[in-house]
Amino acid sequence: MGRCAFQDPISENMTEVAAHTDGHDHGHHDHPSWLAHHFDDAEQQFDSGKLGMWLFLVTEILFFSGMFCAYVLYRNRNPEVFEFCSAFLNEKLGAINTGVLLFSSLTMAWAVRASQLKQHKLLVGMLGATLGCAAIFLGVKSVEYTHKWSLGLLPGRMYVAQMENGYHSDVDYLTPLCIAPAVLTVLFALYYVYSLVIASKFHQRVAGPLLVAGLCFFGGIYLGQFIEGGEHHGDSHGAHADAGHGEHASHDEEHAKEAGSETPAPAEASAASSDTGVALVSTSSGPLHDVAVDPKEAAIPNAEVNNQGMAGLFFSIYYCMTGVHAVHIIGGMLVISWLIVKAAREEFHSKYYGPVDNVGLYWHLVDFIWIYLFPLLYLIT
Amino acid sequence: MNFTFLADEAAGFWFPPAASTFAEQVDFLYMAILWISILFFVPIVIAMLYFMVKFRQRPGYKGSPEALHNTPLEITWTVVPTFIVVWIFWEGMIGYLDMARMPDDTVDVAVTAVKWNWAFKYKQNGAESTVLYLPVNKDIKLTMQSRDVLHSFFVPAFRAKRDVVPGRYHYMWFHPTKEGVYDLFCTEYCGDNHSTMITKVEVLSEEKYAAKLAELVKEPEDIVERGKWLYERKACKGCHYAGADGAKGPGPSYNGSWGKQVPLADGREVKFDENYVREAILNPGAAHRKGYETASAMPSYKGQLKDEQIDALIAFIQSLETAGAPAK
Amino acid sequence: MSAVTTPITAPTTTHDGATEHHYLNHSSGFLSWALTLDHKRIGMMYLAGILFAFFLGGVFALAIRIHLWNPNQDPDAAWLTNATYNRVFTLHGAIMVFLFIIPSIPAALGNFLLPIMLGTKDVAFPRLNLGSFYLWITGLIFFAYTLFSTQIDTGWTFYTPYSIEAKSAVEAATLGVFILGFSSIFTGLNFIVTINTMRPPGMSWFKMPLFLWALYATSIIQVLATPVLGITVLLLALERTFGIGIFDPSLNGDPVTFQHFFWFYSHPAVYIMILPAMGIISELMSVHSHKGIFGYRMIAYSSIAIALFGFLVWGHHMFTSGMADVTTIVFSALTFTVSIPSAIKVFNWLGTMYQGTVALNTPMIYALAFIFLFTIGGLTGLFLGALATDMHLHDTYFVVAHFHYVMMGGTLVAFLGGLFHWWPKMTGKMFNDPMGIVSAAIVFVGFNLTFLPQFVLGTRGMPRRYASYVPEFQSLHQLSTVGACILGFGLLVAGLVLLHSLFYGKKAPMNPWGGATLEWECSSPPPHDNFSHPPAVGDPYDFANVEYDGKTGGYYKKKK
Amino acid sequence: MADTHSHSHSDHGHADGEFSHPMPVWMLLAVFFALLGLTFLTVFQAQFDLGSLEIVFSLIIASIKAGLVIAFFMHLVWDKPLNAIAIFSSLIFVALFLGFTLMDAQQYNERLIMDPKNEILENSTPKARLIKASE
Repeated sequence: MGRCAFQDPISENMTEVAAHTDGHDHGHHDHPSWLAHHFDDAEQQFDSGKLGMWLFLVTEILFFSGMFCAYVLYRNRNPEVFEFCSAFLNEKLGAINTGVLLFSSLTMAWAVRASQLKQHKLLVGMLGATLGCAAIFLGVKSVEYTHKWSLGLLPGRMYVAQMENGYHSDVDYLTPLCIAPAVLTVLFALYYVYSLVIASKFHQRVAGPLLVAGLCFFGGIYLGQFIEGGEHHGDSHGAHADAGHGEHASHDEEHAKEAGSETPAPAEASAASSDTGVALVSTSSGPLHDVAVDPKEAAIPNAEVNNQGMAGLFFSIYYCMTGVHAVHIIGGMLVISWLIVKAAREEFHSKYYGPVDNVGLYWHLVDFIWIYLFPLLYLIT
Repeated sequence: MNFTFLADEAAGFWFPPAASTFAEQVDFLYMAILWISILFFVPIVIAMLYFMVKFRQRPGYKGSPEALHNTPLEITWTVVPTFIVVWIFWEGMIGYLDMARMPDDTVDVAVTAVKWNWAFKYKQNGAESTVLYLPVNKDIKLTMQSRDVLHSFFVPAFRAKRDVVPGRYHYMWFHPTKEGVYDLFCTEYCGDNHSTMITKVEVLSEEKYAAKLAELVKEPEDIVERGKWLYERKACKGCHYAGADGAKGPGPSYNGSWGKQVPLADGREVKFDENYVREAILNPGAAHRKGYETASAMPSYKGQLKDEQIDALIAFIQSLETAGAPAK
Repeated sequence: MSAVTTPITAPTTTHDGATEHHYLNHSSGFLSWALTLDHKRIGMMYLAGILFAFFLGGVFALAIRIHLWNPNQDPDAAWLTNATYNRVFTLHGAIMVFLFIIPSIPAALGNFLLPIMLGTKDVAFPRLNLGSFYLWITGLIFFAYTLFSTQIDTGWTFYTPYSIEAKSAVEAATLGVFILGFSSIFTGLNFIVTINTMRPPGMSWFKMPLFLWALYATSIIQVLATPVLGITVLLLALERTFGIGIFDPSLNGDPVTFQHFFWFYSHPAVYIMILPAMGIISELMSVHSHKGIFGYRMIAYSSIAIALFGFLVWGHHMFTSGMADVTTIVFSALTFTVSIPSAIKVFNWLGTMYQGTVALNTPMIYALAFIFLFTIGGLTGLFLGALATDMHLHDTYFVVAHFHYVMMGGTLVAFLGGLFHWWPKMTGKMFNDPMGIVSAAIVFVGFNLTFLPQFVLGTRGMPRRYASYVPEFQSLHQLSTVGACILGFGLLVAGLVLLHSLFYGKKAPMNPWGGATLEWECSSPPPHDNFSHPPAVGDPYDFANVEYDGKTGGYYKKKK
Repeated sequence: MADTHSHSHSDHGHADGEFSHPMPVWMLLAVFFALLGLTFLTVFQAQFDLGSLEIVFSLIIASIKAGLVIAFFMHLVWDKPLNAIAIFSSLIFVALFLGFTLMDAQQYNERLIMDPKNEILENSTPKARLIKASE
């Protein structure tokens, strides 16, 4: 929503400006099309957009601060819960995602430079790279999320305690998650083919990065599964659904929905059992081994920690923080796609690059947040 | 229409009766702030009215358009109020610390707040009641807990208030100074019948208090009587009415259902019998009655009631059918 | 946009203020309003929207008062059931706070006036501005949805854990609040940027009208505090849908933390409501006294001071909630710091009248009523800021009366004063001044009759949010109900006066009151682009050359 | 508060002045590799058990990284001071928010009932913090 802040100068409507200038005397130099009529000059427009963006970032920081507050509060209250639960997060994947986001920040910063210097091709390339990194990030995140879901590591009341035998759901969560990206990728591919057919340079410049980004998502999924280990069985098949499998895919989705609605049931069951049984405190040898995520798990699931009000609360915070962050990534991808269209039209130059700069600021903030999320969630020992 | 402001003899125009040691302190500070406020307010209003008349726009008069500025005056009206509010803060803090600092030798009562009832348990002999009985001229310590949502314990006559937040204990103390019966309100909004979460505090002389506690621990012998006794003490009464008129409370009425098929929210029908009642007490969410879908959830009484007590409650509910109904 | 914007002819502006074409007739058709980027039209649409919300909230308010005519100790004989009563007071609070008071002055009057007072064509981000408006509409739709489903019965504060288990449409309401929050954020963001980057040459910070200072301070709060409300209600919605447990004690979550989250926004939000009102009063006092404002800098600084201190005092809503003793005492101390800048403002307004030429017309009468009522509201805050007395008064009718004196006696009365003050500018029509004064008098009497008894009620221990009460409180409650009906009638009169002016009002001159700020230098109503030539910026409170002109019935600025 | 508008005019003298400052490529790359290095460092230090210092270390590293991103990638060092004020004031308000809330939470920790469903106290010390007690 905040993106509107800088749509303003850009989507400036030529005819409207014309109408105004016809209508009455502005009393000073006429406005180029990229300068909104109520601004005096390019710098004022740029400064306004930029200040608006910084203020928006201020609201973003305060928005996240609520979750950081919850984090500090409950970590401070139950440090052992955070240690226990952090072992379930794959720090390798976290580190890779950190690297990917940092790289995307680099390409974004480079894109700003390219827009200032009118390096239009480079600009499209850099924006495409940023978009691709974002897609990889989401791909890896999908693997992390679905892996946890199948282990019953769900937020709060939905948390399924890691009891004796290690809960493991057979529901394939990943495939339904992949449907939308798969459909989008296919559409992008068709769009790319179309742009080749009509031999439109503009459309090729737009479709190329989009297609790459779509493929990057599945690259991220592959990467995630490769590192997460082969222990959970082949949910990657569905990942490569193409247009021909549309029906099949939607069937899968229904299936997943049913399964999803059933999940609270085991949660309740285990809640009941944890009510009655302190006896479920397990010994160090058992529970985590078959679901082992990470070698550092010396953590012992202890019934006092391993329940909805403790571990469940950690995963609530984990999902809220990373989930809201992921929503920001998706939002960022939308605006970057919009920038790619504008960049392909070669609209930017040294006096009008505010949109790239401002989206850049937003994107760096998303990176900024992750820089804190990574050690706070993944690296607790 | 009755416009008697002083319906309560012990009360003044402003305050409810002053029945604890806090009252003096609070009332003093209140009156002090009131007079300070009047001291500010009256001159402000007089000045305003005077300026309105004196400088009003009228033919033949033209005031000055120049902005005024008077540094000494501005400093005065900044600094003087500052000192005054510092004093108010200080007095308020002293009073608060007095309320927060728990005395050593106290009469202890455990308070449980549950929608929409208060239950009191006396440490002295384990007696339970829904009206709070207190000895006069003793330090009373309350250890409070809520079983569902936020409540707040408020006795205006004691000038004492404390929220009861589920998930933690809350402590408060006060020192009643006057025998009498006072209102006890819940002041934190807690759902449908928030405004009926009222009970009484009875401050008794020491002998009467001891006698009252002794009387409270005696459970009636008769099973039906015991059920009724529990019904009134275990916070059933607030939601489930038992009157013969079949009046509906927030929860299903006890009257007129025994032995009948009752519809559930999920479409099933069950027989209203021993098993159903037991289940409904221990696991209230399992079989929700039709028509009460939007009622606030009843907390489970698992661990709250002994088996025989549940039997007594069942006997009481059954008796409503056979032996006419007691008043609600 | 251009597809729907059809300029009729080039507006011709003459210097005596007679305009033939202005923003209202610049273009026509539904879409020319629905898709407009003109801050004036957006402001007018906001005005219509919030007045509708105010009407809705007002109906609920009357329902509350009528219900409380009787003690209702027999629930069967009561007019409303307890559950219905709870829904009514919740909706009254939520609608008034989120849909009316918070957007009232900034979004409606602020939107209309800010660019004109700055001498610019528009706010910095007109599209975002329109977006804010539609977010507000979306929020309204969510609230309308709750009205037509199971309503909400949590109180406008959504305190957990009751809000988690409540069986009413809390999700829709929280999402509505979330969306309204973003509407508010974007308005604030827009204003900050506009004031920072678009002031005309010559208008330094200290040449800015005080209304703009107030809006600037308000916007800072909107940008800094509202996101925390966003995350709070979002977490609450997640709490209800997924049971995440952060605020749920049955999952070891912490309800008091919810209160911290909530009041970190909602206390500063009190200043979102009152600061712009103070800005309006500063304008009204000086314009209608025809005299420069007393202590301009102190008023400007105190606006910013209030905005910043406002962030440090949220804990005073939680003195009895089991907060730690140290925190409680610190919050109490900080609370008193806010009282000083507010007191300074009252004294400065009085100082402005001194030796001026006080025109006793409708806006001024409202402004004077504001000073009376706001002073009571502010002073009763001292009772609640002091810990010992707050222990007794917390969550009683004393609090209800206190914040109605501030929110309604303060913000609403100032809003009405501002509305009457700028009505000729906004619509180009003069209203019936004597009738306006009558409306102000009725509102004043009705208001005091409604809420003064509530102070006594609260002191005597009547808890708030009670659908029934012990009979000894009845006479005071009935006084209050009578007052509420008078108040409602007064507001009705005010509305009719304004409505009447739309159809039968005289044409408004450019500067009917003799103001010196820039909005009085464009015609009434202003042309589409506000100023055909950039206006000359002078001292906004220099009334020395503002002269009355009998021919137009308005004032003009004498050229030196 | 900086008077940005008149500042910008007086600074550049002419309204259509050049205001873009492209960052050199070497600087972009240097910042990126520094960030990458710090990421490795933070993962590396997580291997060791540093006790309570661990959180301090990882937060210091994270803050250095965040600082690099803000200063260079977001080119705040070349930006108008007002923008810097905005972003730092937001951090102050976050600190305020967290500070007060946690100050409060710290104090009532020992009053918590970790198993709220339990039968109420026979009067007395809460069984707060089950875990700590069982240690």
